Amino acid sequence: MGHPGEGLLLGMGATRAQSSGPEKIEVFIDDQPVMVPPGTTVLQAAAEAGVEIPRFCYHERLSVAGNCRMCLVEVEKSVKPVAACAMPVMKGWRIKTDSDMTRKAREGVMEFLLINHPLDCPICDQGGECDLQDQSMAFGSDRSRFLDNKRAVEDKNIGPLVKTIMTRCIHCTRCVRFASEVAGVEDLGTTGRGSDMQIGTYVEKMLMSELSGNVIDLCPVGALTSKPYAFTARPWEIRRTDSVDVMDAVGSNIVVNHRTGEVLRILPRTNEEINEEWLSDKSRFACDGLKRQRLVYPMVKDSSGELRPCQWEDALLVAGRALAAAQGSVAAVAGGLADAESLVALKDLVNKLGGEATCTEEIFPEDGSGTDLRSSYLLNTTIAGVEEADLVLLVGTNPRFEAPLFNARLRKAWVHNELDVAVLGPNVNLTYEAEHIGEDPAIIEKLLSGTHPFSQRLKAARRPMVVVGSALLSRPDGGLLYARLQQLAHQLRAGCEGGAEWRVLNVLHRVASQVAALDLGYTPGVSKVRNAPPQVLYLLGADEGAITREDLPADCLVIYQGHHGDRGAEMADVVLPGAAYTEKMATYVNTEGRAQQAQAALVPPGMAREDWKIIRALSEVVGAQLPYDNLAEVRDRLTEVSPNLTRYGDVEEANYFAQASALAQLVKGKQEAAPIDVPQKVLEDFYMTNSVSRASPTMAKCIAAIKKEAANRHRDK
Amino acid sequence: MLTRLARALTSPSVREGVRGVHRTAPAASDALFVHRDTAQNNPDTPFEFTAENKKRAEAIMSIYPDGHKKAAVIPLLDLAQRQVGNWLPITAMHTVAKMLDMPRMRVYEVATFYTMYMRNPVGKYHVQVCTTTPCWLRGSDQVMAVIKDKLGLIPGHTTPDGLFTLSEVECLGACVNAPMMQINDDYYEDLGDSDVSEILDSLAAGRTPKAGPRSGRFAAEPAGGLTTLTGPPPGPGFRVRDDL
Amino acid sequence: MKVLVAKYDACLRSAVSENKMALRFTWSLLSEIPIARCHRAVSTSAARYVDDLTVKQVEPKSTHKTLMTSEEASHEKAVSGYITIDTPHDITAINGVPEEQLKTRRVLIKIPTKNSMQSGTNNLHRWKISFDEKQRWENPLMGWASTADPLSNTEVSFSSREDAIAFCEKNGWNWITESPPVKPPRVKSYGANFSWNKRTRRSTK
Amino acid sequence: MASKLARAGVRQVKPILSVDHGEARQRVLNLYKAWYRQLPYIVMDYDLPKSKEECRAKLREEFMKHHHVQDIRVIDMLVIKGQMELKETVEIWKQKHGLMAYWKDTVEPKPQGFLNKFLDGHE
Amino acid sequence: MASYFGIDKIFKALRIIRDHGGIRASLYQLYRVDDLKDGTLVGEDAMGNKYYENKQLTLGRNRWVIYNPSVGTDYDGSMVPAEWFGWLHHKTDQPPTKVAPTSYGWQSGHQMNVTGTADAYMPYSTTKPKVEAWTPPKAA
Repeated sequence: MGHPGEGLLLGMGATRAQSSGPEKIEVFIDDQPVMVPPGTTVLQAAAEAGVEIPRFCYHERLSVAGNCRMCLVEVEKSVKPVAACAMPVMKGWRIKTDSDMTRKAREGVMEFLLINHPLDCPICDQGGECDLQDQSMAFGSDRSRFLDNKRAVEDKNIGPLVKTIMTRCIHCTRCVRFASEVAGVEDLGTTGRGSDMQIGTYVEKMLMSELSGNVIDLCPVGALTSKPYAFTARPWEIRRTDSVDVMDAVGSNIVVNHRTGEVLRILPRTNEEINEEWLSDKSRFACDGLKRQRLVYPMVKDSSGELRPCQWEDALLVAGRALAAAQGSVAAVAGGLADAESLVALKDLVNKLGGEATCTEEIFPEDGSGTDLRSSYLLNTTIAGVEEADLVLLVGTNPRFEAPLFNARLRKAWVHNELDVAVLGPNVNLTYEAEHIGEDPAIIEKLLSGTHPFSQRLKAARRPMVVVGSALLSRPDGGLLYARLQQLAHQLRAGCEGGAEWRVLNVLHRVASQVAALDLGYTPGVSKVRNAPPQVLYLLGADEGAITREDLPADCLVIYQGHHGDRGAEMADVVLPGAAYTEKMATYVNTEGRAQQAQAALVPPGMAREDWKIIRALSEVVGAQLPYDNLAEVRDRLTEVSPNLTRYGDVEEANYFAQASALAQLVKGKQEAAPIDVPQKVLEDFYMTNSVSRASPTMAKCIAAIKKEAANRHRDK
Repeated sequence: MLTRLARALTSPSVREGVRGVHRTAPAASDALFVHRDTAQNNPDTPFEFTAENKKRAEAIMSIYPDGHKKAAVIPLLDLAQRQVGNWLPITAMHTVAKMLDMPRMRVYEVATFYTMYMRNPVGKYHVQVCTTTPCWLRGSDQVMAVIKDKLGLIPGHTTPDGLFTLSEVECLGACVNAPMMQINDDYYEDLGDSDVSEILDSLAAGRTPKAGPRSGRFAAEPAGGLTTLTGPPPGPGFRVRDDL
Repeated sequence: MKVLVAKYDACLRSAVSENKMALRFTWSLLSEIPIARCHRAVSTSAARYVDDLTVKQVEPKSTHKTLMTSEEASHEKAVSGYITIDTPHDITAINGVPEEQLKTRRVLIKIPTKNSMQSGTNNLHRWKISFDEKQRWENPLMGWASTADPLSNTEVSFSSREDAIAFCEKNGWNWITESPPVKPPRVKSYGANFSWNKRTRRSTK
Repeated sequence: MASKLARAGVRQVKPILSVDHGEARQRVLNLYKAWYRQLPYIVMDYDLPKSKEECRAKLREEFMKHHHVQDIRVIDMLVIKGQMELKETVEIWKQKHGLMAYWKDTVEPKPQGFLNKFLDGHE
Repeated sequence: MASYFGIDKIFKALRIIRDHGGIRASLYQLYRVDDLKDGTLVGEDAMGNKYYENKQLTLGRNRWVIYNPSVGTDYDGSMVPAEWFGWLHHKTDQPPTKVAPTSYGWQSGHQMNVTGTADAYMPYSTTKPKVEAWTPPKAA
C-alpha cells in the first residue's frame, strides 16, 4: 500500500511526529476517546470516531484550503470555534461536534453561503445530490433574513463536457485545486476579490484536461455540472450498478447510472488501488456511444453481398455450417473490449473445432519468455505501488492518454513523494515535469551497459520503475528492445531497497482485454492469421483493423461478434450482436493483472445477447458443445485455466524476473533506427480509441472543440 | 394561554426582530473580473519590456531565492503597468507569466485581486477620488461635482482626449487631510473647490502641480498650527524624581 | 402542575421579550410535564392508564385452561418454549416465490457505493441486497420504466454481512458479496500548501 | 465469492404448532386424510372435469412436492396453508378454475435446454 | 284458390328467382346477403350500390341495399353514402334520385370506414428509439 503523505511530511514541521514512531495521542470527540497519530486533523479524528463533520472545501484527495468554514467545531477551552479540516489535534483535546457553539457556527456559515446562492434547486442538475442542499437541511436555519438582491455571475464556457452555472458557486475552490494539483492544468483560478470573486478562466478558454469531468463530482453545488447529462435525470430516479471501465487497461471502478434500459451517466467508484476517486473523461462521457451504431440483430450477407438482418436461428446456422465445413481451419481474433468469459469460450470453441490460432489485436513480442511468464506482461509494481517509487522511466508510452489514471498516480507521487520521472520516447506533456532523455532506441542498450548519463541516476534510485508502453512493444524490433529492458530491470533490482519484493519491470497496456487474453493463452498479434489464412475467421469485437479483408482469401467467411458496427462488422459475412460492457456480468483483468467483475446494468438491446452465451449457443449448433451452461460454470472454467481470473479484486503475485531476464539474453535481432514513438501525443488523440468512443457524439464534440480551441488566441502555446 | 402567545408573536417587538440584517444593495464592482477582447486590449496587443525595464525586472527577480521567482509577480506587473502608462494589457500579464515561469491564470489572479492594477486602458491621469466617510464628511461630493462639471466625467470613464480617467475609490488612508484625491502616484489633499479645478487645469496644460495638502499644511499637523510640541524638547532628567 | 404552568408562563414571557421562537419553548416545556399526568388529562382511549404498578393484577381464569387435559397442558407448555432445529433455515417451500425466480436469481450483498457527487457518508453504514438486472423497458403509455421483475425493487438493509447472507439463504437465493473499499490513512496538512521546497506548495494559495 | 454455503447448525427456535417431528408428521397425515375424504364432494360441488382418482393423484403429488422439508416450523406452516386451502375449497370460496389451476393445463412450458433458452430470449 | 293452397307463393318464389337472374344467381345472392327479396330498384349510388324498396314488407325490412357486386361478401354498412343513408333508415321518404341532396362546398366525398382494412390508421411512436442500430454500408 502506498503512503501518500509519507514524503510530504518529511519537509514539514510534522516530521517529529513521524520520527517518534507510531505513538498515538488521545483526543475526545463528543466525549468519546479516540487514539490518532499526531498530525491528524480534527476532521479526520472525528471521522475515526464515526462522526462526520460537514464540509464543502475540504476534500480528502486535495490540499487543505480551509476557506468554506463549514467544518467549524468547538474545542473545549478554545474561545473561538476552529476549522476542523486544517487544525491538527493536540493531546487531550475535547472536541464538541454537536455543541451549541458548533451548531451556531454552522448555521451562521450556512447563512452566509446561502446569501448569494440562487434558490434554483428545482432546475438544478445537482438537486438531490447536492452537499449544499443536504447540509442546509441539516445545519442551516429554517428561514432567511436576507431581503436584498443576490449577486449574479456570468457563466463560463470551459468546453463540451463541463457545464458551468457560476451564480451557484460557493467558492470552495475544489475545482481550482483539482485542476492544478491532480489534473496539472493550471487553467482555473479565482479572479476578483470579496463578493466579486469568481471562479473561472479569466479569458475564455477550454479546460483542456483528460480528467476534467472530475470537477463535476467535486463541485459540492451545481456550479459545475455535466453538459451531456444536463437536464436528463434526477438522482432518485436512477439505478446504480457497480461496474468496471474498459476504455483503457487501468480497469477503473465505475458506477453505471441508468434508467429505462439506458445508460445516463457513468460515475467513478472509489478504489484506492486503482482509480482512487477519479475517472478519465473518456470513461465517463463515452457512454453515449453505447446508444449509437449498435448491433441489435444478427445479420447475414445475402447473395448481393449486403448484410441483411435475420433471426438468430439463421445466423447461427450459417455460422455453424461454415465452422463445421472449415475442418479446423478456424481462427479467432479478439479485440480490446472482450471479457474473459467470452475469451475463454471462444478459445475453447476454436480449439474444439481443431483450430489453433486465437489471437489478440494488440501486439506483444514473443521473443524470449514471451507471454509464458506472467510477470513479463503485467504492471508488476501495481498502480498504487507508484507512490513508493522514487524514479520512473517511461519507455515508449504516453500514460497521460493511454492510462490517464495511472498518469494521475504518477503526478500524485511527483507532487507528494518527490518522484522523478524520465521519458524515453517523444517529449510529450505529461502534466508534470519529466526529464526527456531522448527518442533513440539505442539509448536502451546504453542504459543497459551503463554508458548513458542517466544510468547513474537509475543505479542510485532506491525504488526505480521501468514502464514499457505498448507502442514500443508493437515496433518491429519490439521484442529485442523489450528483452533489453527486461535485462535492465533485472539489473536494477539488485540495488533496490525492497530487494526481491520490489518489482522494477512494468508493462502498461492500452486495452482492457489484453491481460485476460494473454492469461488465457491467446497469441498476441495477428501474424498467425495473416501467415496462414483460415477458412473461417471469428472476430470477437476486433475493430482496430489489425486484420483486413485484403489479408484474407476471398472464400474466407468472417464472423463478427461484438456490440458496435465498426471496422469489424463492415468486413463480416455474419454479424452476431453481443453485449457491451454495461450489459453483461463479465470479468476484466487490468494491466496490473487484477481481475475485476462488472455487474450488468442493462440487458443487451434488441436481439443482442451476452457474448459467452452466443459462443456457447454456436458451439451447440456446430456440434462441438462447450461444457458450460451458466455463468458459474464459465467461471469455473476460467478458474481451471487460470485461477487468478476469478480472484476478484486481488493482484496475483508474479515474480519470474530472473528467468525472464535469462531468456531475454538469448534474444538477438536487428535494431531499427526509427525513433521511439507513441500514437497518442496530444489531447485530441485521446478521445476516440475504440468502437464505443468512436460512436460517441460527446467524444466527437470534444475533438471538434479542441480543433476549435487551436484557433483560440488566449491559449498558452 | 394561546391568545397570549398569539398576541406576543404579533407584538411589534417580535415583528421587528425578524428584520433583515442587510438592507443595502450589494455594490457591484465597476470592474469586470473576466477578460473581454477589445481593440486596445487583446492577446495581440504589443507589449515588450523596454531594455531598461528588463534590467529592472532582472534586478527585482534576483531579490527572490532560487525557485521562488514567482514572488516577483506583483512588482513586475507594476513595472509593466508603469511602462504602458497606468494600465496593464493582457499581453503584459502574459509576458510576466512567461518571465516568471508561472501559469497565466496565476498572474490573472493576482492582477484581478489588486485594485491598483488597471486591466483596461485609463487616461494619462488617473484621478481617484476618495469618497469614504471622512472625505465624504469633509466634502468629497463637492470634489466629485467639480470634476464632473469640469471634465464631464462620471466614475469609470475617460475624457475623449484620453487625458483623465475618474474613479471613485474607498479610503486611501489620508483621512486627516480629507478630502483628497490621488492622481497617478500623487496625493492631493485638503482640497477646496478651486484646488480641484486648478490641479486639473495645470495637468491639462502639461504641468505637474505640487502634491500634498493644499491648505498650506506641511503634512497632517493640526490646521490651526501646532497645539503641542511647540517648544524645544526637554532635556535628560525631565520629570524624573529628584532623588534619582 | 401549577408550578410548571407558572414556570411555562414566565418562560414564554422571557422568550417573547427576547424575540426567540416562542413555540419551541412551548414544546420543550411541555415535554417536562410527566407523561403519565398528561395521559390522564388528554387520553381519549377507553382503557385507563394504571398508575400504580405495584398492585398485582389478577389474571382472569379462562375455561380453555380449565378444560385442558394434562397432555394438552404439557403440549401447550412445550409450544411456549423452544424446540431444536438442526436443518438449514429454508423458507422457499412456504414463501410462494416461483421456483425459477429462486434458482436463477443472484443477489449481490454489499454496502452501497458512495455517490461520488457528494461527500456525505451516512448511507454507507448498512449492508444492502440487490438482485441481478432483468429487462426494463420504457412503458409506451407514460415513458416510465417498466419491469417484469418484482424483486428488482427490493430494499432491505442489514446491520452485518452475515445477516444478509442468512436472509438470502433462508429465501433460497444465490448470493455473492463484495467488501467495502478500504480507506488508507491520509496525512492532511494545511502547512503543506506553503512548504518551502516541496512540490506541494500551492501557487493557488 | 462462493455462494450457497450450507449453514446448518443446531438452533433453538420458537415452535409454531408442533414440538417434534412425530407431531408434525401426524398433522400432515391428518390434513392429507381430510383432503382425501373431501375429494369426492369437491369433484361433485365444483363439477370438475376430473375423476376422483385423478384428483387423488394430484393431491398426493402436491403433498409429495414438499416431502424433502425437514424443518418442523416449515412443515407446520405448510399444514396451516393446506388447511386454509381446504377450508376455502370446502366452503366454495374458490372457483372452478382456481382448482383446475392445479393441473396447469393451459400453462405454456418454458423452453428447456441452453439453445432453446438462448433463442427464446434473454434468459 | 291459388293463395289458399299457397301455390301463389311458389309462383312468387319462381318470379323472384327469375328476377334475380336464375337459380345460380339467386343462390349466390342468398349466400351473399342471406336474403332473397323482390323489390323495386329505387336508385343506385356513385359506388354502384343498388337500393330497393318493397312496400309490401314490414317496416324495417322494406328498404334495403345490395352492395356493388364487385365487393363480393366483403361489404360494410359504412359503404352507404350519407344521402342514401337517410332514405334507407326512414329519416326521409325522398330518395336522392327524387330530391337531390343539398351539396355544400365544404363537403368531402364519401369514404367508407377503413377500420380493419389495409388503409386503416395504425398508431405509431414518434419518439426516437433509445438505441440507434447500425446500418451496414451498401455493397459497392
